[in-house]
Amino acid sequence: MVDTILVPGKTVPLIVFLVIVVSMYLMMRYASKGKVPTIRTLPAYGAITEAVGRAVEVGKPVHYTTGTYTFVGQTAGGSAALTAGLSLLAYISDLCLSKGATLISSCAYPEVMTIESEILRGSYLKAGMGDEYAEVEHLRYVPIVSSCAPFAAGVAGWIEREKPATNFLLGPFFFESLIIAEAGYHAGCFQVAGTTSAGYSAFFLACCDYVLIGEELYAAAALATNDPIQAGSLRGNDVNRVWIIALIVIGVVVTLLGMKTALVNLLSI
Amino acid sequence: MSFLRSRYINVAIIFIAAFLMIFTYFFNVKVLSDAATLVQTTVSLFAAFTLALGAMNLTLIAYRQVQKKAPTALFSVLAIAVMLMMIITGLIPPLMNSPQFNWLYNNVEAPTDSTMYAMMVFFVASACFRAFRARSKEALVMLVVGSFIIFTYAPIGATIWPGLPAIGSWIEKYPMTGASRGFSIGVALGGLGIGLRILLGREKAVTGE
Amino acid sequence: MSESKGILDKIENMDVRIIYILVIICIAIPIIRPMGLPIPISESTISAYDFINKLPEGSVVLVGFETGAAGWPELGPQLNIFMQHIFDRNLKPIIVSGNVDGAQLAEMYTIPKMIKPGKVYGEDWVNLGYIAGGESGIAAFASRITSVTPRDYFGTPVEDLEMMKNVTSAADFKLAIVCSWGTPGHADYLRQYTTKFGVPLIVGAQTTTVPAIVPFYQSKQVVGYTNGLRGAGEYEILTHHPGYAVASLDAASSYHLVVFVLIVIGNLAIVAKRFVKKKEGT
Amino acid sequence: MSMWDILGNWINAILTIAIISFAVPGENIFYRIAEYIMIGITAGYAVVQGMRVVLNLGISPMMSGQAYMLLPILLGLLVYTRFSKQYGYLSRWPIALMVGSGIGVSIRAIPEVDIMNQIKASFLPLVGVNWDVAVSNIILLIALLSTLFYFFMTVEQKGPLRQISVVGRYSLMILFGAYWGSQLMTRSTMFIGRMSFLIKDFLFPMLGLG
Repeated sequence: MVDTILVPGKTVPLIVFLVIVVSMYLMMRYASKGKVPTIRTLPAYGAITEAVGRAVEVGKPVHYTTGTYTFVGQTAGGSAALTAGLSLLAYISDLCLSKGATLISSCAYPEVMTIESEILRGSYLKAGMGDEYAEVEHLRYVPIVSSCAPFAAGVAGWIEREKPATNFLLGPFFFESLIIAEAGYHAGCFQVAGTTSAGYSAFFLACCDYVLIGEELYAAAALATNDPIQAGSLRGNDVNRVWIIALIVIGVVVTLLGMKTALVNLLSI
Repeated sequence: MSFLRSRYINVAIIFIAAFLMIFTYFFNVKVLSDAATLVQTTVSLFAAFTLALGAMNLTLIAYRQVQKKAPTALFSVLAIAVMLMMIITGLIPPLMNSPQFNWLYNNVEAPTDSTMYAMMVFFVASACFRAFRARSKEALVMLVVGSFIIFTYAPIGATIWPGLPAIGSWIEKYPMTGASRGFSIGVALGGLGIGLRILLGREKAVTGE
Repeated sequence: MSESKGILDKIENMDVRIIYILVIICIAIPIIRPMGLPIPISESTISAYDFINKLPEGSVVLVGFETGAAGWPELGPQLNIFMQHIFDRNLKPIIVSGNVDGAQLAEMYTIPKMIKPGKVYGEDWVNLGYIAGGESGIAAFASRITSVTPRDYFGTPVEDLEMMKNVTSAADFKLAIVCSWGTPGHADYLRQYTTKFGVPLIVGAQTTTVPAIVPFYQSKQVVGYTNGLRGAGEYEILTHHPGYAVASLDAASSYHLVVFVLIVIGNLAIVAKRFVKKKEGT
Repeated sequence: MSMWDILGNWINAILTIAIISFAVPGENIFYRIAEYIMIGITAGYAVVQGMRVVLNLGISPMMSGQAYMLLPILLGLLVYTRFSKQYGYLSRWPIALMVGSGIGVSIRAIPEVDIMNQIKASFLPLVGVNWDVAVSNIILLIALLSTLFYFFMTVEQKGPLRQISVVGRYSLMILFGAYWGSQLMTRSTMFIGRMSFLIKDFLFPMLGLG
């Protein structure tokens, strides 16, 4: 009975799926009960405050973008980075309002725009400046369809013209990353960037003052939101990493003993 | 009707849809598989509906700019005019296949899109000029690896010295593959974590307040 | 001393426009006057070529035109040469795209060039058009084709197409080829076609995504890949149809060379500056 | 060539040059015009594409007997309520379905594609192969394990752990260097496409050259 219901070859993936999900859930529960794990220090995260401070000094706006990604029909890694970027948007928007800097965010998809608009409005309400929020002024929406070219063109052009003091690029990115980051570099912006794509992290290393590489973006989001659940899920990642490392080492040892085929077959059930 | 505004409806919809997709991947249950396919068809349909949102927002922005007589109003009006041209020619039968539509696509959309993409050629060159400077040991590693890969991909590398692409391919096949695997396993774990948080309704950014 | 330092500073902080103009020149010259540098053929391209070459005639092959107009200069040559090889081998391609304009690009730029006389639409090849909904859409397409594409690109119901009579899901595909510049990309195809239905996958890659594809090729989840314009050029040579890709590769080479020279100059300036500083210090 | 073809070629070339002018000499009015044309035309294309999918996937099946397709169509229309203050929350429902299905579809395969298959591919032989392959495999494993280690986020990395993490950082630099090298090829290809058009399809015919 079970054989006919369970798709062949999916037993191990199902077990792995359950192991990861359950361990993460447990870590999140521990964290929400007060055992919040500490997150290691990230220089780029500390630079966010400095970046906003610089914008206040110069009296020019702060620009923020999560790039051209949306939740619909994209990869999980992308959704995760986008969610992290949105958490950081909330944090940075609060920071800007408390220090007196103007934040302008650019986005490319209507779903993301709706969410960002809610975040910004909430931030203004929290600071007691609910009346001052205007979607048209604080959110730049450059619609795109399949190619991020219009977004890249629109944002890079705007940065060249307005020359904001600070430019945040936090989220999942496509090739617009380099066009926007280069425009920011030449406009003299202080840039803090972070993404989960290896290729675009490399871009950011060349153009930006501080970079959050890969999972450091998730860690920064957890630090920013101060949310025990997010910290717990980071701990969950670490726990799973331990057995992944162990399994690789075991696999190498088993291969040394000449029993690789048996292990691979076992893991392919 | 205030319960309709509750975020728990969103969370419930997200959870059910995601559960269907995950369950039918691991298990064969005909009824649920059919339901999953129907949901996916519906998602495709919804995605098609959202495609028009961009145009609507653009129109709204243009309208407000004209009202305020903003300096960018003229540009926005130009964008709207072009947009209408594209829509009208697209609707001439055969749908999206009329010569007028293809002409616009071929001579306006395709060149602007691909030239913007092609602009990267400049930015990559100037950023490379900056990135590949041996300021630190880390940058030196990047510089050396990058140089070998440059000559692995460009045919000229083999003309200069056949060893160049050989070393480049080795880097790609061993140390880079290792680092790439480590990087992407981590990102994948993070993706699962965030997926779980969304399913549990713990990501207020996504599910709404 | 300070004079030489000034020059070095200038080199280090060169006006980017000089770089930009250099780039334009170094790409334009080989286009006007190609040099004909030899193109060594990579193992991954050969393995893709061999796989297609060994498929039995009449096999159904899914070809994903996952690109917009902007990605065309890199992915188009690969798609063109794949399609040409497919038609030469009398395989039956199904064209789809998760990008809004991919199917249109196929109709405008590939089919008119690569089609062989005697091939009939609906019997020898079909274009099922756009699949909305990203990876969800692909997953639905894989489990039942008509669930997301009930009609083809031209509006004909899929049931009425001769070739699609016995093709209902991804289980009927003998091969999937994807040329993608983002999402949906090789990862989505791997998850939905290869992992779920066991369809072998060939990737026509953008060079930038090759580092992400190599691990999958190493782990044998991808049977072969072509690396950007370079890969297209290699494939053109393998199939004895040298064309656009082969002719354009010289320009790519000269660009790489110029960038490399720039990098060297930038680093020499740094080293020289350090040297000057040291001398001033003593 | 017809008049339309010639006109098209000219527009094509002018727009291309207008956008390139963003790099040399810099931001200018022509670039700005091209920028807004690009934004407008993409939005227009999306509208027509959306209509076609709705027609094929929703309306025509509904007309040919699948009456239940009316429901998804009506729900899809809720997307547009976001412009209303009163009913804006309704637009969240279709988006929730898209988000849920998107997350489900993408995370369900992660354990297999991104984790297990990658682990299995890392069971590399260290003996019984040529020494160069063995050394290469060891290097791969070091890069893999140290990179994995680098991303331990909830552990403060001190002492010997710090050293592993440093190796991980260098491995990442190898990865980034490789990405940089690969960028040049893709990006030059794009530009070659545009230059080929400008030179071979526009300039040469105009000057009467082959």
